[in-house]
Amino acid sequence: MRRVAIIGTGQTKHTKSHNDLNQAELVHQATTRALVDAKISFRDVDAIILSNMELFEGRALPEMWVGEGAGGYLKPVMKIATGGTSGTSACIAGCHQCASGLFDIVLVVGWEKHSEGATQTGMALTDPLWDRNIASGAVGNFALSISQYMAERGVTPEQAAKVAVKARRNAAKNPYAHLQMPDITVDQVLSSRMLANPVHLLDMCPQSDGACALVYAAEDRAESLCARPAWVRATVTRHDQPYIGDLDRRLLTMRTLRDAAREAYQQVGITDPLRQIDVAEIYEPVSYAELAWYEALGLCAEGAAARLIDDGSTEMDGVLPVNPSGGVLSTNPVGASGVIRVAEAAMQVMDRAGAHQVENVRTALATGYGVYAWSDVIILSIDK
Amino acid sequence: MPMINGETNNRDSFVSARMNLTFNYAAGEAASRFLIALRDEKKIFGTRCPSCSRLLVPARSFCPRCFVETTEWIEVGPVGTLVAFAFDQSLQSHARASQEYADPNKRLCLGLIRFEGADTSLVHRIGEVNPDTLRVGVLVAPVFIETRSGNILDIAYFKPVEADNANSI
Amino acid sequence: MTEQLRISHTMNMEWRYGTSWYFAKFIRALRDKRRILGLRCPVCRRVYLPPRPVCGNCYAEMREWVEVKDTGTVRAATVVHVPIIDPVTGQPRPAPYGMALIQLDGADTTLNYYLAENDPTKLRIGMRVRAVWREQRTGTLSDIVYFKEVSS
Amino acid sequence: MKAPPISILGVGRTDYEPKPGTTIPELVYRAVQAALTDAGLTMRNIGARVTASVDLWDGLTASNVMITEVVGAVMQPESRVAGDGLLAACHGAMSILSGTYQTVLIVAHCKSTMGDRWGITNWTFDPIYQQPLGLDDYYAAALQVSALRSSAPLFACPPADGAAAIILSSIPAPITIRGMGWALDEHYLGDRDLTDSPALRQAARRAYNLAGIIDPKHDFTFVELSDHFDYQRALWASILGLDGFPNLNLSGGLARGVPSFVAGLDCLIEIVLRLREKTGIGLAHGCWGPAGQGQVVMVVGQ
Repeated sequence: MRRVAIIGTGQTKHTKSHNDLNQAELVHQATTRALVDAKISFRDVDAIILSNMELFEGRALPEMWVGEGAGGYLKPVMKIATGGTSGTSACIAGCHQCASGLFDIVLVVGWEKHSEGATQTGMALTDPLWDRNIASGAVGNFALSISQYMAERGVTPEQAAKVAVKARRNAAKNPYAHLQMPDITVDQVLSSRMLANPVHLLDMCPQSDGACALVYAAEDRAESLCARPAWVRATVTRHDQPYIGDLDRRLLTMRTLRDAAREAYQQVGITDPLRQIDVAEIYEPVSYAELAWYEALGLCAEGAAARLIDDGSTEMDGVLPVNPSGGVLSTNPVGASGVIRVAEAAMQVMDRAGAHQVENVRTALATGYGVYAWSDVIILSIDK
Repeated sequence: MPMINGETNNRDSFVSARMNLTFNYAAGEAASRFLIALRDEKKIFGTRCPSCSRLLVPARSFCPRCFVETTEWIEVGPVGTLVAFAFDQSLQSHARASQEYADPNKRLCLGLIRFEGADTSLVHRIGEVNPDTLRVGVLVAPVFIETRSGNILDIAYFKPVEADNANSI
Repeated sequence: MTEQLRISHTMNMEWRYGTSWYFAKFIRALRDKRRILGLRCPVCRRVYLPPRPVCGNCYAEMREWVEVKDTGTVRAATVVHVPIIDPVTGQPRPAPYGMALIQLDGADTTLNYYLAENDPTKLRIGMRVRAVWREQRTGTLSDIVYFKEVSS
Repeated sequence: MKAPPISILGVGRTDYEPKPGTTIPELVYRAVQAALTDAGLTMRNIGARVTASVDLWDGLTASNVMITEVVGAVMQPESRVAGDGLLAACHGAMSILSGTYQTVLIVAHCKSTMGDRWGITNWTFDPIYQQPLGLDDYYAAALQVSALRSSAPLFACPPADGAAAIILSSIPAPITIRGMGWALDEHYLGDRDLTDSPALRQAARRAYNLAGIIDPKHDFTFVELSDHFDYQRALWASILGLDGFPNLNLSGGLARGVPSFVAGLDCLIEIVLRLREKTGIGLAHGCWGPAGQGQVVMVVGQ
């Protein structure tokens, strides 16, 4: 396999509503910033992968219009769509296309403009034979899984709230993050509106407008273009059965994430992820998920996740900072969210994360989550 | 009649579901400025690409070929040349299903209009035309609606004009 | 700053979703006989609700129908407090309402469905529930109003 | 290609016709089974899947969710291209070339009769300048016909429902992929030269370069083009350097009724089946979007 590295990233400001930019312009802004960061021209780009949850904006083949924003004119453009994992799937697809030997430089761009869709429009177009009769939205589905997780693990709302606090405080140092709350407290999370027991408003991710782009370069080009590229060391995907009731305790066990992480660690030679990984950008749509996924990612023993948040292990100055960017809990333009995870992980490896940079990052983990417990795991490293 | 398991049961063979959803798309600053000029001044603008020098109509914030931001705003038209057109030919089109064009005598015609100085064409509706006689190359001019809202349909359609009258529009 | 415009479009379209042999049979049993049918995997023997042609775990075709009871055990429960737009009616569903993952007796999967109870302090994992049916059934899951606790 | 060639181990498809009573998983399952049988493989031999479908046509958000089980993707890798199935085949081939997977299943599905066939395509056009006018793929084609100064009536291929699958692998087999290319044209119809297709020219240039095609009329044995509208066959053929080429669309083309997004993959299946009968080089073509805004070309040989 030809080695591939990320050599540049770019994001728009993520916000509740981008009135100033249409979808193509939003993508144009993120793309331009990524190209500047990578110190290349759009003419250098050999292929483009796009990611977007098109029904959130009611579009059919949105790449037709928005592809121009990524500099797609007469270029190979492909749109990857796998639900919530679209962004990480697009990053994996871009990496594979670059490693294939056919393209030297591949651009990946994800975007979403939730402000353009009716509330829950994407969710509305669920399976009419089954899911459409059971309207509880993403929050209700998460709450159900969480009720099982709490019952089995004894995790408290306070511990979940600490995850929400960590995310928003970290986001305050990330200029592109949507929810920046430097002074947020556990009490504030616990006293925010109850959406579905035990999930409070501040336990959940927001809906954002935003775009994120990153640039891959194949081995030789990466080394000549970038002094400290983020090499892709593992890309693993696991999908699962289609209905929420198919597997009990999905959020708890998350067998897809468990299996994908195990395989990715094996590829890279990681045996003690908590110490061998220097920073993680994980796709946590709800505070409780981050705790459950510490276990699935093998960062702690089964049932010991709460201790990691209690003792600050995953804080910015902890042994493994998780989501220095603020994560999905702070920024969630869905089609871009997975790309943001990979881009932020790359920024950490490249030492370009600015105020939310973790010191001495050699290895970074990024994950994608979507649908009913689908997972992508990507590992980046300073080492080729 | 669809068959399931050997039984004819039209009712059970499929489930119909309708979606009624409204979306609100940001026009972006360049398109907003273009549409506001239509609304407030009945003027049509293009933007010029500083790299390839093409004048893009309708106005765009960036050139899709050169990937650079456009800089110069230039008014075009209002009279342009019809370079291609299409009538709803076969009752197949989406527009035929819409209320406005449900009347078979009222056929939606769409056309590409090239303004002098522009390097691209504007696609818009063409009105007050006869399918049997309309020809490519005729001059067309915009017909604005009274209550304009900042929408591409603030121009109801373009209609053919005589070359002699074109200058006076 | 220029005035920033938004352009609105309304999507009003209809789709016809086929039911194939398996969903058609499920629909008829539900509507005409108030029976809930699942499919059993010949390899792992799990009984699936909703029915589908292939067990994804074993990649095996399923053809054996199994009747599942309208009673079951709550495996997860919540009370939803946000009035989510019901995709069937297009109207907000009055909140709060109870939801549960219910393992129907005879099924190996759980059913994500509404509960009669909407007081979070009265919901327990492991509680026994029974379906409350509508008189006029149409052959969708909505033929069940909700599940209600039964004393064991 | 420099890398080891990608071979096509098997192909399979459903019949294509309106199937109002059939679910998408059922259609996809049939196509996948046919491809596995054709290749003499089981699902255990498949390392990854690339599916192709588009949400709005399926009337479903993230519509590949419902086919996870029938494509064998439970606890397995799957990616999904929102576009034509031939594009998914290109991506599948690249994921093999990358060294990540050995054998990849490609599946495309569409039920073109499920919804408002043309109304859906109105939602492809940018919502600011073009969508409000009532444009759809039918009008875009009609404008292209007008730009071509053609007097022939516009004929759209009949809608159909179905699925198609192929299996790609680095395991050697007689029929291999020799080249591929795809490209996107500009979006605003008024920006484009509708009498030409620079995107198809670009896609073909890449595929021809990789495959070493110098004289298309001489080099190709069979060619299958996606003619979603009757006029497109001659236009695409001319751009591909195949004016008057005899073995063009021997299948009858899309006029026989092939589902959208399955079309390009079906062209590839047609080529593979013919190359099994007669050795040579074939070209499969797919296009999607207004007036063929997206174009994909694959060259395969026996």
